[in-house]
Amino acid sequence: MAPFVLYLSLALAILMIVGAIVVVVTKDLLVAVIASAVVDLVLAILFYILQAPDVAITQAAIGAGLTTAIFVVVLRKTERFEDD
Amino acid sequence: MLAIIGWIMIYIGAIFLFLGALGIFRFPDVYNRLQAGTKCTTLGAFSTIVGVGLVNPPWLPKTLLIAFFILLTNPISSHALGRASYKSGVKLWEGSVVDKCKDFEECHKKEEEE
Amino acid sequence: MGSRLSKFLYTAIVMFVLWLLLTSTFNSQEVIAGAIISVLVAAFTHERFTRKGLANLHPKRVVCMVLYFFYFFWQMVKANIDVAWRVIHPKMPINPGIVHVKTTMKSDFGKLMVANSITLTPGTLTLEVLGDDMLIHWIDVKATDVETASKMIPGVFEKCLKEFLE
Amino acid sequence: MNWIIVITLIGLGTVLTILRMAMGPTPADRAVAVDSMTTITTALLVLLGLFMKRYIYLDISLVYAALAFIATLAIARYLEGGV
Repeated sequence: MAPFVLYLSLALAILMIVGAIVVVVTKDLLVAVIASAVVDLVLAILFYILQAPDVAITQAAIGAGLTTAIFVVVLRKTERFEDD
Repeated sequence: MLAIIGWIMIYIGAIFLFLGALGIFRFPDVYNRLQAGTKCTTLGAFSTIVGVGLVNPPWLPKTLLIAFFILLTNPISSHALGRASYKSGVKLWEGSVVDKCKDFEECHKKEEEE
Repeated sequence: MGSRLSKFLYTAIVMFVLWLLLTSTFNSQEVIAGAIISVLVAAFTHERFTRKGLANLHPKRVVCMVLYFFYFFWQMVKANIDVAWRVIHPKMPINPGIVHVKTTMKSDFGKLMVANSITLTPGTLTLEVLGDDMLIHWIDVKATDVETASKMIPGVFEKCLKEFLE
Repeated sequence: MNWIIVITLIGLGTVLTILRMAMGPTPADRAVAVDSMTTITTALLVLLGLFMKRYIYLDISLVYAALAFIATLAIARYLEGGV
């Protein structure tokens, strides 16, 4: 069973890297917020697999729900598109 | 016996979750993707979670609670996303038959900014 | 509209059942703490939480609710098989469009239930609710005029929901 | 064997939604992908909780199911024009 969990963690890490690349590359900051929500989501699963339930619960509550909402409010007060 | 039913439900749920994700990948516009994403993932998650509860019966009350939350929150978020994407001006797929939303003022009106 | 006492009792009962589901144990200390906390919460929030009070727990209404839930679940399974078939078909036989239907429900809660049920059942998704009008995205449009579409989409649910909501 | 098939199916679903998130043409597409991915992830967490046989893991899924749709609602409100 152990190698199976190892492969699952590797796949999740690769997905996290894909999300992080989207965050860095895009010019539309709303897309960056959405992609950072995905990174938080996958990070919570990784904490969960590494057997740290308390950290995972905090990551799920703060990262998935609250951070995105705060970022969106900030985006409303400032500019949405990043200029070159 | 209960464990076998639970495993069958987990299999059905996993297949539906996969098909929902495939629908999100294949369908041509936002609204059709929303259809596949809402329906298939709701039933898939419901079936998987209740199946876990049946495999391990002491967990059944809490799994039922999680499934109930999913059943309650998923249609609301999909409705909000559909309305928001219509108001933000996402076009329908060109093969669409009819668009009655054009006749209503409220469908296009955005909220006033401060 | 129910009296204050029945509202208070209804809120306390709902909160206590929720507590039991969340802790999922019958240890006496947990149960006593749950009873105290649910009475406290009910004392502060019963005005806003419910409008009808204990009338919601009338046996006839509960039976109707359970029957509706099973009917709704069966519809949901059919909807899923339908959408899954459209997904795995290589040509994707979809025929989408937005149609306009009218609902006959009066209360806000009834409209919410109808809209949620429509969202989870065969190929339909509620986009907008404006008073009595509902705009619905349909993945396989069969009728475009208002009367036929109203009969086909929310008609069946409304018949069931009217039994116990109004 | 059961575990490998089921978790591979759900993992493939997650990969497909993340691909749609990475290449979706409009922000609405990406938001739809994230919304579905939240639901798929909740199911995956419950399943992994059964795999590791620890009751506390169900609480994480509960928090997830109750809170993660706030993010979707915030994004939808932004697209509509208000917050």
